[in-house]
Amino acid sequence: MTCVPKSKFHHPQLPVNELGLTYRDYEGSMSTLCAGCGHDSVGAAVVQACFELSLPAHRVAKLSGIGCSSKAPTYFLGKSHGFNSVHGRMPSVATGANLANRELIYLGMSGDGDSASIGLGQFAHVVRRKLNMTYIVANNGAYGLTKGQPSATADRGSLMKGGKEVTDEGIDLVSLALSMGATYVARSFSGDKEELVPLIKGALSHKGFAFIDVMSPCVTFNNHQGSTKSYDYLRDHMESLISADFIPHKSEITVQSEPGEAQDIFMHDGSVMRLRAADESYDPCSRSSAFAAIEAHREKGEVLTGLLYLESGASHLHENLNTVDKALNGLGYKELCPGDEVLKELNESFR
Amino acid sequence: MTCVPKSKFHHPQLPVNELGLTYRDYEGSMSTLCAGCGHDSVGAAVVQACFELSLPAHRVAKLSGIGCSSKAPTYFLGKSHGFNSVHGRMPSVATGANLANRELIYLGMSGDGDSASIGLGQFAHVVRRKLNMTYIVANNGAYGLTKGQPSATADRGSLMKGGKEVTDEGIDLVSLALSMGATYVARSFSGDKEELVPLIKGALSHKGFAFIDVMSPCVTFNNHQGSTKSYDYLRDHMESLISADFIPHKSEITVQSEPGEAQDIFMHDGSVMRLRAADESYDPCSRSSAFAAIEAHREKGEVLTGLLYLESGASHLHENLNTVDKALNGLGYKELCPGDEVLKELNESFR
Amino acid sequence: MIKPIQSVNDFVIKFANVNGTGSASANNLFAKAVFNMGVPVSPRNIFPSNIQGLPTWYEVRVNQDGYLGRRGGGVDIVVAMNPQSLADDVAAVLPGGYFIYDSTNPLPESLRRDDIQIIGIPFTELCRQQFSNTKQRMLFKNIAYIGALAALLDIDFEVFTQLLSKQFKGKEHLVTSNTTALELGYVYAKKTFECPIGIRMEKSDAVGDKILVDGNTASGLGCVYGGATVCGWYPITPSTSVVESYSRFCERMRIDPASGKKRFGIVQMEDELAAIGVVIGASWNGARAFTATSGPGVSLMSEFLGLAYFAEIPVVLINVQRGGPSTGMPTRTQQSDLLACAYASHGDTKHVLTFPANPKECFEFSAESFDLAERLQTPLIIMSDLELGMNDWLCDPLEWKDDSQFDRGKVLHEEQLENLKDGERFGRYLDVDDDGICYRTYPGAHPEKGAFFTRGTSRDRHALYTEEGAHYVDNMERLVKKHRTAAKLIPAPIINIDDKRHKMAVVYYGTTDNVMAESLAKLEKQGLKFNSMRLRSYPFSDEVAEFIEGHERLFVVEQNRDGQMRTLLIDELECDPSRLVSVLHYDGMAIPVEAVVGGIINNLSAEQNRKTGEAS
Amino acid sequence: MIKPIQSVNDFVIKFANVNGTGSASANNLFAKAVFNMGVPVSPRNIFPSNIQGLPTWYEVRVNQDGYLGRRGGGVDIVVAMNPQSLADDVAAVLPGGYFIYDSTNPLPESLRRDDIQIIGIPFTELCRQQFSNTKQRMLFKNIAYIGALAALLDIDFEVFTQLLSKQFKGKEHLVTSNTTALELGYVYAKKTFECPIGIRMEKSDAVGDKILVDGNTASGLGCVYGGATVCGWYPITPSTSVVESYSRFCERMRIDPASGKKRFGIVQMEDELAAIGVVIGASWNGARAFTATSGPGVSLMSEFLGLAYFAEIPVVLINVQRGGPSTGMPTRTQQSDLLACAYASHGDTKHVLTFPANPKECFEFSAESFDLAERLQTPLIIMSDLELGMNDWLCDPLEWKDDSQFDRGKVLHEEQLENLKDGERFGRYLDVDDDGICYRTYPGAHPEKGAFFTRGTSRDRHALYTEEGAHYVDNMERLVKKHRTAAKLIPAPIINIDDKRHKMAVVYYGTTDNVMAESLAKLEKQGLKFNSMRLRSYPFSDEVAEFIEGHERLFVVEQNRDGQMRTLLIDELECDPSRLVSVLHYDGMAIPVEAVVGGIINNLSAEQNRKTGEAS
Ligand SMILES: Cc1ncc(C[n+]2csc(CCOP(=O)(O)OP(=O)(O)O)c2C)c(N)n1
Ligand SMILES: Cc1ncc(C[n+]2csc(CCOP(=O)(O)OP(=O)(O)O)c2C)c(N)n1
Ligand code: SF4
Ligand code: SF4
Ligand SMILES: [Mg+2]
Ligand SMILES: [Mg+2]
Repeated sequence: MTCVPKSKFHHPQLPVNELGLTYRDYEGSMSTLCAGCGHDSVGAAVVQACFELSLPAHRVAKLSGIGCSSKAPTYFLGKSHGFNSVHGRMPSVATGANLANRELIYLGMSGDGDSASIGLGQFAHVVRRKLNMTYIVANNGAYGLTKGQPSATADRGSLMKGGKEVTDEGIDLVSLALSMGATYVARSFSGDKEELVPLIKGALSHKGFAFIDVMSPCVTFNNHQGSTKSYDYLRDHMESLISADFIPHKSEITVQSEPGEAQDIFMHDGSVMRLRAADESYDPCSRSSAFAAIEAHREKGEVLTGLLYLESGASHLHENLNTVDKALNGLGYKELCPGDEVLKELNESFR
Repeated sequence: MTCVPKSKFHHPQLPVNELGLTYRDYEGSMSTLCAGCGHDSVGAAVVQACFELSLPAHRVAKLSGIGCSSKAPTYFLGKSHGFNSVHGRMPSVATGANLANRELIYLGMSGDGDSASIGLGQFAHVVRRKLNMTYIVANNGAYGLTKGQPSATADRGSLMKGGKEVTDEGIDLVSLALSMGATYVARSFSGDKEELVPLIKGALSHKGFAFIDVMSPCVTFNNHQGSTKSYDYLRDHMESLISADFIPHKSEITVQSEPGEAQDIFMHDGSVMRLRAADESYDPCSRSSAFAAIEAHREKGEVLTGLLYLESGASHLHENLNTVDKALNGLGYKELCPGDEVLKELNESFR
Repeated sequence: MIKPIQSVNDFVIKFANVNGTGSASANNLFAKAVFNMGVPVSPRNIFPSNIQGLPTWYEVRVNQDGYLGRRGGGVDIVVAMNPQSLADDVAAVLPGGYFIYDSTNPLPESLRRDDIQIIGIPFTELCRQQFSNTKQRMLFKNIAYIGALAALLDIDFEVFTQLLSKQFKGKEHLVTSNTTALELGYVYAKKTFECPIGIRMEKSDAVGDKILVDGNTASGLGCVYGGATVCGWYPITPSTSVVESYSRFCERMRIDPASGKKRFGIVQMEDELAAIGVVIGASWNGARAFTATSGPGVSLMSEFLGLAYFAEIPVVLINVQRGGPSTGMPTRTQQSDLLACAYASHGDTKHVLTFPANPKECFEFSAESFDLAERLQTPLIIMSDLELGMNDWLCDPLEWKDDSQFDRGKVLHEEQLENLKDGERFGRYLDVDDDGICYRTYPGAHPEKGAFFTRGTSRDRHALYTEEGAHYVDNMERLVKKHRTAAKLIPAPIINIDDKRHKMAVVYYGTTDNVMAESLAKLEKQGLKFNSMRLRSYPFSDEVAEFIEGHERLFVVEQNRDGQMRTLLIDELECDPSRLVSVLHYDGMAIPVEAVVGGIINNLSAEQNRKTGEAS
Repeated sequence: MIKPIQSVNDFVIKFANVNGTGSASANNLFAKAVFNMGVPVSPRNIFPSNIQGLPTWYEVRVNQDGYLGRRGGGVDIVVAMNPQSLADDVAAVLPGGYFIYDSTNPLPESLRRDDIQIIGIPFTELCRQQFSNTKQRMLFKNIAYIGALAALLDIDFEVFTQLLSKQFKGKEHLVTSNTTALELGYVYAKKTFECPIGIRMEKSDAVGDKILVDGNTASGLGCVYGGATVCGWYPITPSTSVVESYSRFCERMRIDPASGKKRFGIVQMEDELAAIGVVIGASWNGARAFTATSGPGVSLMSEFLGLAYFAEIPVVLINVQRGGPSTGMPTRTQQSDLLACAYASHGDTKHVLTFPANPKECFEFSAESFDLAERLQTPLIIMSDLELGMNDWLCDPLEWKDDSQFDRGKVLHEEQLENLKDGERFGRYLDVDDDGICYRTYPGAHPEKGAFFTRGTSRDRHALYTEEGAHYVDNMERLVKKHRTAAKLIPAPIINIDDKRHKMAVVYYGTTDNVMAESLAKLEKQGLKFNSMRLRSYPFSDEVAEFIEGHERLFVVEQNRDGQMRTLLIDELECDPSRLVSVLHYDGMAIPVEAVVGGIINNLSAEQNRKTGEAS
């Protein structure tokens, strides 16, 4: 691709990024979500992350399923193609899209109903195939769009609107992603932009399957007392374990962090995730360390946030399949069609 | 139910159980599986377990999906009703069946393709709903019936017939069942009847969701070198951690086991699972202990077997729903239809 | 200056609101008031696929003659409370009609029309003065405009106060505050405008003992009365409230008095595949079970529907249709799933469908469907739609015969199995009665006899697996026979023979019923007379075939693009397509009278032109 | 004593084996030998849904005239190697036919028949003596009976040795051991029986340059030639080998020479929903993608098919049909998914179908389907079946025009977008060319222009979400227009006008082609002449309509129970059903000649009787 986004005329006071674009250039159409919905904050964090990363928005493909959360991509990155597919099946569509063109950045946005209820199978399988994408679940423990039923991430023992207690075991998507082989696993809170934006930046820069479980309260149907997905509950029970800073490739990494103080992990493009663990014994590069910490906090009723696991340099689907470096959708007739000579030989072998 | 199985005339030398039935009475029609298929051994273990438990076979409902493993129920318990449903969706059928009649014993038999590939979602969700059933996966890491493709439990790095290496992350169903809230979790090997039979007996006696992952080699398509699901590989890499004895309710429990030596866990019907851990630090009543041990052995390339986790007395779906004690399918018109008087009142409320 | 519309008990009023602002209960209060004045009323919610902040409308037709379908065209009165949609709302008023708006903000000059009556009332301002709390201010604004309407349309204020006391029984402060809000609007209107306006209400007795209820509530209730004990479901608009209603009524009527435990089990499953899996498992095991869904759910259920058809397991599926294909128009209505349901799943399959046309039929068809599905041992799909399911309909009171019994179909229980004579062998797929329906047994019934393996693969009459072609064909032919048996058992068409000599007829089904009487009356005024038939089920009975045979031209009125019922009629009855003329309306709104009348007249005059053309 | 059957190059032989015992390659060797003698041959595998130990048959028709469909009725020769099925196998032999069996164990007296020639050869014993290793003994038993047949039928032994050297090139020891086994049977037969028997083979040139290949291999190859780069799939009989073939050919022909990397991506997904999801994602993103499945997979794909229809995304789906409904008869053939595919998914949907009738068409239709699907931006379903997909067919050699190009349909790339004039605004759903097909853009094409949101919900011409009825209808009507455009682009019917004056015609499609020439010839012998039309696609073109219009009675021959193509014809062409007569065969085996001939004659004589009855 030769074209890069052109900087447009803009208000002189708005800050611009390396592409000469403003924050505005990364926005989408006006949100139709409820005022205060966590998903809009997640969208805003995506906008900020892309703006700060100076991503050419049109090189991002947004994919989603069905739900309020899955509508959200309409409201950010208006210059990206988007695909609002069917309920719970975004992972397979993303797999196909990614196979077709490995050169774009794939950003999946889904809900807890979409990914943990109807879509659990597709979610688990896209992780184990290690698709190179960023997968965000805006997790509110409920079905917003169909008016408040519990989703599969609703915690056992918590109360739904109307007072009904959840009796099924709640699914922890972060643990699931870890056990299925995700190579970048984070959890955060829509209300905490400070934490969330760097996590998104890291995920978008990660080569491999990056998963972010964002607690994103549904103000209309699941923000009451007794819910474990309300703003209040989350503010009280979040435990930020590993804070992450994203340091872009181009910026000189002046101060190398001291061991023990922070850990620098290099991404494939040379940028760095600088991680600081609240608990020194925590090793963000160890899956079992992550499991144990998540489980321990869960038992205490706490919600562990931050970048919980990062494996840099792992292979992803295209590498496993050993596909050509060029986008498959860019191959031409000559490269694809073996022609009549070959067919003649084949005919012979069929005799 | 007033009827009990009648003992039939049988060969005088065949041993009979408490119902006066022989092992033969628990068999099904002739197997059409390949000679040597692990699934037939699993079936034989089921027959033996039911025979030894003196279960009235007609009170067992057999449910399965599609696959060689899902065909297997035809070949055991010929006096039970069976339901060979559709591929990967047995759990929902079992859920409905169980809701309809809580008085029967539900035995699900599935394959790794059926439960971990197409059926992963339904599998995970039936676990988290804590359906009172025994769920056996005859796990061969491949699709037998469609001639040997890898299933989702095929281990990463192992080789399929023909030499292709598996690149997707393999799913460990035991860990998944644990994390989804199963209350009886075991793993075993079709080649090890000693271990398997008591595990099945315990599972059938357990109230709640009992899962047994049985490594059950496919002699035709996945029994070669490089496979981690071959007879040879399994014999070499099985680590039996917790051996279990099932002590039926009626037999006097004469010797109470010494602490440290074995652990007795009482089942809801008064029978006992007597567990002996190879590693003393292992606590079969702790989920995290189970997770850690499974993970540790997995990293070593070993397959941990035995009764890995048991939680007795946990509530199951009917209890969570608070349904009546009687089978719903036995409720009559009087108990179900509110009648015209009530309708008259309702009409009034619609005015 | 156009003369203001004058009418009594005959108008259409439309409320324009923002969703999530609490207008629903106020609007509902209005409809209830009309109903309580004894005047036929039909309210319609027109809502977006969204939770909060977008335009939503509530259209109410008031009609003394009981014509309650959509009239089509503009409306007589608009109550405009949503600045976003103001322009559209002004445009919707018929010449001579009335436009009531919140004059706290002035109406933009550009929107003014000379040909309508514009009535500004500062609802926001009135509420700001009256109430201190912001939430109250927002909510009571809605009640205030209802109060204003009471004055403008001359609705008995008493009716409202009675309704409020009924609604807020035991919460007196709410009765008081709501009444205050009502009065706010009432008093302002009364003192500011000449009341009533040209359109007004009068007490009447045209409602009789009818009730006002939505179809989904009635369907859920029908499942309770029909004896359903198991429900697996997955939320989807517009079917969700079927299960909510079933659940609510069960909690009231199905609690075991001794133990306080439940005589039902409802499980919200992870998706629609699982939901219908539950129904199949439960039915196989002898419980009455159902699920409710809408388009996308039906598509997802299609593999399982094929299993139930072939393994012959009763299934009750309530399909509340919405606008398709795909996610389509989730909050709009259509009758476009007929082919997807009749032919659901691969292979040669044909499923039984019923078409309720009003809440009473929703209740009855739901209740009866368990008898039918168990009798026929096959899926039965009740084809409701959003228009019927989610709107309040005026309909006859629900009835139940207390001497009813459930017909559990052909089941051999323990005793019958025990009594099988020597040499008599139970065969699950033996066509003993020559009607294509065989005897089944429940799991656990008998220790020695009656057990069999249920499967989706081909099998012989004794349920044993076989790949033998003859067995397979034998079985498939029996299924055809069963399909014919079904035609005799399922709800008969409602046939209206106006005159035996009529050569033309209309054929319709489901919610189209709502506009049919009025449409036929209008056509009759133009000298066009028809016999009519309302189809209530598929496959079609002999009666349907005879009706079709008996007419030269039949207009098949449907709310879909492709004339799907017409396809079924032709396919099943082998009638000449040229005699069946489609009249279609499928924009997502319920079919209006004008679509039926216009559709038929256009067709006839096109024909006329053709003939004249030919002749000349 | 019945006279033994005498014939040259015209017989049906059936091999009865146990599956999993290595008989397949031996049987295949026999078919190849016939082929190499220049005689038309059609082998059919009749196998159980099981891996090992059950009866399996291989039926080979040899016919000098090139009539290669199933003849129906009994067979001329049986080679019985399976004790389990001995009784059935004896019964299958036509009077005067030959029964060859393994006489190591004696044939039970009860099975002996007087009216056939019984030929016992102790294959097991022969191999026991010859080979020491058990596995070899089992395998070579199969080769030995082929050797015996060489003698009995007078097949040139040379042909076999050539075939063996070709097959085992480089593994000389295998050539030797196989030849030994062949000779074992050959010599024994030669010295024990009078050779040849009444049925024998002669070299011929009736095969020409034809090839012998199965449909799935050809389909997979077609996908390579058609430029497919992405395949998501899930194993299911009988479609699995389509993807296996695609994969095998890709590994040979699609490796980037410089890097050794792959110009294709095949992913075995977790189920069929995911498989078609991959296709939709890849196609949306500008790659050519396909999947292959069978009945249950089609049902599972139906929600996604609706999305692709409505969001207008190309999909190539190869449906290798098997016996339905449900799991049905997984290893048997049928044409019973037509309605499930044509109307797949809820709402008003209509999908494009093509019907290949031989491997060459499998190749061509697969290759072309990518052009068509991309041109039409909609799902295209290739309706193959097990009979075609999994059996070797004699067919014309595959051809490719080297000056071909892919037609990628209407896509605006970066440059075109860049060059859009001021005021020109890209609209994804603008019907610029008035053919119902709009322009699309690929993700990432241009930084500023051309991005849009793809969705399954209603939207306006610029792809913006809307619930406005008028926009919805506008879009749905355009889709109808596109459906009409499709009829002009997809494969035309093959029409054979024997005589313009014929009033009767046969209409058929897919594998029924295989029996049609022979059936028509037989009918002609009885004085019955027909024009004929082989349908190759749906929706139907004007040509199809004209053909139907042009005949008074049309026999529609199908391999399903419900006459599904007939339903589509009536629905789409509005023709009078009474003119279309179904001739059906659906027991899971490919339709035999006798079913066509018998079906038509029965219908005509029933008619005759009716007429006579009426007259009397
Ligand atoms: C097949 C199907 N089933 C059901 C629905 C109805 N539906 C739409 S969104 C949704 C749940 C969404 O929940 P979640 O993914 O958590 O998103 P949220 O609205 O909470 O952000 C459901 C059940 C649908 N669109 N499609
Ligand atoms: C919907 C559907 N897709 C695909 C198939 C084909 N199929 C039958 S069995 C099977 C896999 C079975 O694998 P597994 O469950 O591991 O059983 P195994 O044969 O290995 O015991 C598949 C893919 C099917 N029957 N239905
Ligand atoms: S309903 Fe809940 S999830 Fe949906 S937009 Fe509103 S707050 Fe957000
Ligand atoms: S193919 Fe494999 S799984 Fe199937 S029966 Fe044979 S050995 Fe068992
Ligand atoms: Mg949610
Ligand atoms: Mg398997």
